Amino acid sequence: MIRSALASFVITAVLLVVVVGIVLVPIAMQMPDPLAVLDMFVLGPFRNPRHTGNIIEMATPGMMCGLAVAIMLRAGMFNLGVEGAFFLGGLATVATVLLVPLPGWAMAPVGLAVGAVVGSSVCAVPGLLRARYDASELVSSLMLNFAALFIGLFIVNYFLRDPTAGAMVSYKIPNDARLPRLVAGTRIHLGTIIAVAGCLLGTVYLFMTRAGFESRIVGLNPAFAAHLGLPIRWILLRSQLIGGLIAAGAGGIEMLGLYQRFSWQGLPGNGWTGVVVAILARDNPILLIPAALFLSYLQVGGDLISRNFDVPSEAVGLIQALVLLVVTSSAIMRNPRLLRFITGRKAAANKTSGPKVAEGSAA
Amino acid sequence: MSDIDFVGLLSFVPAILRVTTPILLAALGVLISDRAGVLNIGVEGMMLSGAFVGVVASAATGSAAAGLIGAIIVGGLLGAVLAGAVHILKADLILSGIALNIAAAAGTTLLLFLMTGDKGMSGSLASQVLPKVTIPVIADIPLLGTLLSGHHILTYVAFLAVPGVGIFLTRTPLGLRLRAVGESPESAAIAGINVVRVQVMALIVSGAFVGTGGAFLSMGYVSWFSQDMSAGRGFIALAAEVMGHGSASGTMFASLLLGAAEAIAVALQGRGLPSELMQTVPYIVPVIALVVYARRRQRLLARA
Amino acid sequence: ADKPKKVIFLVNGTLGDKSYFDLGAAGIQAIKAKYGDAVETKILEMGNDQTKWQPAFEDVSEQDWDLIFACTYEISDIIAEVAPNHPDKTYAVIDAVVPYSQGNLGNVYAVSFKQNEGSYLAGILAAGLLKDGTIPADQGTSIGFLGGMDIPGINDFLAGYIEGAQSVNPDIKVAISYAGTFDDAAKGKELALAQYRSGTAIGFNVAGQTGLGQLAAAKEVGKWALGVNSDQEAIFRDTDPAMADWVASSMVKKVDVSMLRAYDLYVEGKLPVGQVEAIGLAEDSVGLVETGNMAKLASPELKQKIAAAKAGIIDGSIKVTSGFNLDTDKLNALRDSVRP
Amino acid sequence: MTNAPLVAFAGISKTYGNGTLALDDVSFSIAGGVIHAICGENGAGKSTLMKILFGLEQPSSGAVLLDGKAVAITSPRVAAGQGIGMVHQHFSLVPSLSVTENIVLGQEPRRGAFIDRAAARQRVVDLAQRYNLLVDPDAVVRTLSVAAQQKVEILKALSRDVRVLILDEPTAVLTPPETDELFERLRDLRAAGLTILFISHKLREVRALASHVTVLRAGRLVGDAPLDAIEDDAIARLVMGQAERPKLKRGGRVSGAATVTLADVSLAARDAADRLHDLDLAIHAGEILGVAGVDGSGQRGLVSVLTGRIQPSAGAIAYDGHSIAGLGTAALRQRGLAHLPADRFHDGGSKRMSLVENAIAGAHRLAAFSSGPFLKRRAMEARTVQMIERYNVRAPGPKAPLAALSGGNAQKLIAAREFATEPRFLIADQPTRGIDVAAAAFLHERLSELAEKGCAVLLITADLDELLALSDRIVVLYAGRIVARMENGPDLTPERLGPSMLGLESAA
Ligand SMILES: Nc1ncnc2c1ncn2[C@@H]1O[C@H](COP(=O)(O)OP(=O)(O)OP(=O)(O)O)[C@@H](O)[C@H]1O
Ligand SMILES: Nc1ncnc2c1ncn2[C@@H]1O[C@H](COP(=O)(O)OP(=O)(O)OP(=O)(O)O)[C@@H](O)[C@H]1O
Ligand SMILES: [Mg+2]
Ligand SMILES: [Mg+2]
Repeated sequence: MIRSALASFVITAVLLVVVVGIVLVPIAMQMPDPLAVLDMFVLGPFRNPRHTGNIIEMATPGMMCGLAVAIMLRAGMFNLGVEGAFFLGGLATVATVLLVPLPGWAMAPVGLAVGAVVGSSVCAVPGLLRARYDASELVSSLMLNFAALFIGLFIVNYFLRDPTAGAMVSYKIPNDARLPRLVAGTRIHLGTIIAVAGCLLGTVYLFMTRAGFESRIVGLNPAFAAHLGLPIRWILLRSQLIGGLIAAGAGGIEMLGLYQRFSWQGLPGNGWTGVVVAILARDNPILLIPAALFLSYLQVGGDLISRNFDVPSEAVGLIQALVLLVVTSSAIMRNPRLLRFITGRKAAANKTSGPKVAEGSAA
Repeated sequence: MSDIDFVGLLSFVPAILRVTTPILLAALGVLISDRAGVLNIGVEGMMLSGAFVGVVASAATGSAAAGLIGAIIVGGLLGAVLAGAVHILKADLILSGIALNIAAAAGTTLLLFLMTGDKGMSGSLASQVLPKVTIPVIADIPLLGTLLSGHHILTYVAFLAVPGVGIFLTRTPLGLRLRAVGESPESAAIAGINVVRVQVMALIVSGAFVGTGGAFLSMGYVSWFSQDMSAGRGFIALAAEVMGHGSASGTMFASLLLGAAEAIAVALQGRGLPSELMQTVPYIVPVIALVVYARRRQRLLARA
Repeated sequence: ADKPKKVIFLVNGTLGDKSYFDLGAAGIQAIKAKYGDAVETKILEMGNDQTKWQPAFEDVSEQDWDLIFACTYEISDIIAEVAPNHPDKTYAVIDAVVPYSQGNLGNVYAVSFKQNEGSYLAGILAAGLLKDGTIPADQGTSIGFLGGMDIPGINDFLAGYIEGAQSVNPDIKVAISYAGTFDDAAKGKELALAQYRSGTAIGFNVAGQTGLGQLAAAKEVGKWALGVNSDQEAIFRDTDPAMADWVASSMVKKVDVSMLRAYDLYVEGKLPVGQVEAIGLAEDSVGLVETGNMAKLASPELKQKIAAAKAGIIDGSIKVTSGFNLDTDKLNALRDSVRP
Repeated sequence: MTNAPLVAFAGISKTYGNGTLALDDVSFSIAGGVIHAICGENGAGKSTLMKILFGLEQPSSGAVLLDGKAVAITSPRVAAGQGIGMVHQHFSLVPSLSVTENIVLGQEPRRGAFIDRAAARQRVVDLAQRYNLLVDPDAVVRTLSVAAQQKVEILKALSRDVRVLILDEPTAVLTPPETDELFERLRDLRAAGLTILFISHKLREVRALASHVTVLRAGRLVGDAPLDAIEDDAIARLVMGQAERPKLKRGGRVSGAATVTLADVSLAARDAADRLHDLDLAIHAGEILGVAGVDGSGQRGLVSVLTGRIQPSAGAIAYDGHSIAGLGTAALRQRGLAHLPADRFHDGGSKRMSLVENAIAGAHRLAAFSSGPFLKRRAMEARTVQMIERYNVRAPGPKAPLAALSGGNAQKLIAAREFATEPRFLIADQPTRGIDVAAAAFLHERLSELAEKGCAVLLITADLDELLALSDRIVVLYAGRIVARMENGPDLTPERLGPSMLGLESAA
């Protein structure tokens, strides 16, 4: 199963290069040195360790948010609270580090733990409302994202704001609280290791533990789960709690890994990236790692050409949109002959298209 | 404060209707797509594009009607694009919608820049606005006049479209087929219905509604297009449609609720409470409403 | 001739904000217009993902740019981090201050705008128009302020605006709203309408695109508005004169002018790097638009009052509170003192 | 018209995307104006062949000939255009639409731009009357019992102008009188010139209705003969490739203590078909208690309260004398409940999960399959392989998804799971619906075996042959009440059960 998913992943990657080439070539042609543009986009990110580092830094929250989304999607929950949890998790982490007197070594772990718990509420509350009242988690999580944003801004404004900073930002995060950087000359930090480990653990959780097994049963067929007498409400809630903790933890890690202060004034968008990464990886935690890295690679390549040539940043946005389309265009990707070619065996052609719905009672 | 009296409350009505109009138009679009089984996640991008094209087309022709038609057409076109992505490329529906949103944000800005040299707004384009409508006799009746008359033409369109969409879905052959396709495509195909065609059509109509909602922003609310001016209304519309439980009237009530919450939040500004907390009102009210509604439904089910 | 100087403007967001960034872009264009082939310019939008700002700064610093522009306080920390590693480069940050106290920012020039001074004049204008009856009392008795967000950069405008208005009428009431967004013109209009509905006769918008919604509201209800940053009457004069007619004036903030000035100084070798220049009325970097509607609308006495206040600020006899130094409690006290 | 047959299959082969060879060079023809039966065990390829004729699947090779001409039937629309209609056993109704809407879907009567609702309704009423298949035209399909849905399905096919009507196991959920009614109508239709393709596992029905039979086995044509030229035993041998269905007949073995007792149990449900009134019942260890009744007589409600899904609104249920009030499914399963659900894919398993996961789910918290929070995947797989072997499940492998199994094989796997827990109380709800004879016989043996080991078995089935073959005692449900109780014995026949099932006579 992982193998066939990997196959479509490889095809996607190859295709993407082709498509990006098609979009990029006309843009490049307008530049004095078209080859340099293409070269910068494709190979640029690997020429300078700092840029390679950028890919990895950027992929870190992508992996974790993707993991959060995947775990909830696997339980059949379309909870969009990852975005708000990430935001609130980052804020609560910074708030803890700033407001609670802690010894230096304890700052990061305690801050992250508090941040994860507080931030997870953005996923957990919709989860609770769904489990308890059967209220659509999609709507409530979408709404609570914005509520979390404004509550967070209120907290920054009234409790954390550094009046000398000029902008609406918190006091500086103490150096002791920052996550250690791992590779000199880059900003790659401990969070990346946590994220990779998280994806591996996510695989273990979903496919090798009882709890993960149960949540997949609920996600695939709630009627079957009810037949077995599984505690469906608790399982739903649990998966959204776990998702929320991961997403909020990711927000804290992002803050302590890359930021000097809490300075978000809007939702940072990592949660949406998480949705994209998760769909790209087909909710398969292991594949979240390459999926997030790949998206970041495209981003960094795009950033590089817009930094180095006169390519408007909107063109990069258009490329991204096209990439998303191609990535999921299963017409080409799920071609059974291609799949067989890649896996070297007979692969099952699964004919799913459109949004995933649980097979039993539709939502 | 004396504006809690009846007349004061009545003066709220136009504000609520204004705020509701774009949400409702977009939510009706989402409704049609959702009932056909192809939930239109690209609603934010379609709205933005509708707002943009409305301005450009009306500036080019000097006619507000042409602007509106342009907005409707571009919405429908984008619906067709989304349908193509889903049915020809067999791309993921949700991701295609997200892609459309990204592309629309980038594309409108880029085009605006190419046309005006400004990435921010279309102030230099002499675009037209759609009129407000005064209903002759009713306008003079004291309370009813405020309630019913003097609104923007698209406000009337939006609210009149509610029974229209409702009747379309429940009473017309196409509506029936659309619902069948959305709920159970295999069964619809067995009944001889061309599923792909119905879904393509639904996305086109959906886009047209959403585009109209976009036109309201740039040709009703204000008289120009500005970058990202849809400002998340598409997502609010998605929420309204889900809260509406698949019916046109439910969608309308949900949109009104969201619009009212927003209007209340606006009115609560400047009362000395932290503005950030006031801004949470439009997002918390719907969640509470959702829970209240869900509990009531649960209790009804339990009693039965 | 020498090889052209290379100037880049790093936008920590995207263009189109109708505020700092667009004005900065105008500044770059002004530089290009003035120096022609002697200068090579570029504007780079870094987007809203803050984690990308530092990599962009580092890349640009490693390239052969001579002068690197940026603006807003959000970027201060990053400049403070990157600039010391590139002592051969010159940085100019507009509308912000960098932490010079860290001692290694000798290659950074900072400009901070005293927008509170310009807003002080706007406050006088708004309150004055009400007081002398130019705006009849049945239009409303309070003045309005529509901010993008409750943040220091916006509250600096607010502080000056309130003080200026109070200098005319100590009992003046100011309706204050924050939109929570800089993109949503429709929401700006709704907020402005709510203010106008509850007795505001003239409002001041400081909210980017959102703020422009106030102009649409002003036109709809036939009340007055005050623009910000650039001359908002001029923006709409050709395309929507009926709306432009309701823009009493605008408080302009000449980011573009100051960028051109910085470049002038840089070319002459006189750019005062390593320190912050606070510029305001005295440098003619902020101020009120006095042409257009303002010329016709304001009475000679009011114009005189504004001129006097301007002179007072310049000579130091009038001190305007800065919104940057207010903590949340003081700010709330200030806002409460004028609540209608 | 020459003597070209109405429908002819010429060398049809079909390989599915997953490599399954469902049909292998099948050729035969169907004469116009006859009822033609197609038999074969589960997975033989019957449905596949019919789907090809109806345009839902395309043959990998070979051709379909209508009136001697090859026709490419690329979609159900094309089939409909050729006058081919099909009654599907599952999922061709839209649950949230009304009966009328479902029947007119795709060919709605119009008035202006709108559906002419009165005309549509009238069309359904007329149709229902003409074929004596009574349904409420305004009922929402979701709320109907399976049997009622089946009727709608048949009406829907008949409402089209068809000359060839395919019926894929139409009688699996009908009562004998309903089946008889349907057969009457089918004969009428044949008399009116219609050609009918009839798929059934029940030889009695085939014999009663058809004039010609074609037998498929493992995708190949193994028999094709007029019915008056072939004996039942011969057909059965062709179908199964072996001897005929073993006849079990139990009866009268009320042994041990009551395992489950219901005292005055009532259930007030929204759906009338689920309501129960004052049920008094005891199910004893070692017996099979059969529940007869027209579908929708309260069986669903009975299963719900017995499995702890819903609490009864009055009365008490006890397991081994202990009240189970307030206990949910999980607790009851721990007390020895097992349940073979009527809808195998809806409740019985997850199509997208592997056989291993489907087979172990529910038992996965036992020490045999988990240590700490982790699953023992190897042990799970080993046990599944055992189950597959013991229950003779035909499957590509333990890791294949459940969806890859034919209906009968999926049911065997689910039964294997439910029986493996050595239950003390088993509810078998339509255990062999739509399942071929051999598989059904196998499951029957397992059920008896469980009873012999002391399990209390509640057997709910619409198949009266099955009911009479397996039950020790029988109760008849009608409109939520027990209207008859009888000991099973040689003299009990379907005919004797009929009247009380239809509420005509109370023998309680
Ligand atoms: N869509 C499909 N994809 C893959 N294999 C399939 C598909 N449909 C049927 N099969 C396989 O093809 C074979 C024939 O199936 P078919 O449905 O024709 O059997 P059947 O004779 O109708 O059986 P039953 O009596 O259970 O209805 C089976 O092995 C089945 O698993
Ligand atoms: N996509 C698929 N992949 C693999 N196997 C499938 C697939 N679709 C169906 N099957 C299998 O093929 C078998 C036959 O399919 P079919 O749809 O004919 O169901 P059925 O049980 O035969 O119903 P009926 O006989 O009433 O038509 C099913 O039991 C199912 O398990
Ligand atoms: Mg079949
Ligand atoms: Mg079958």
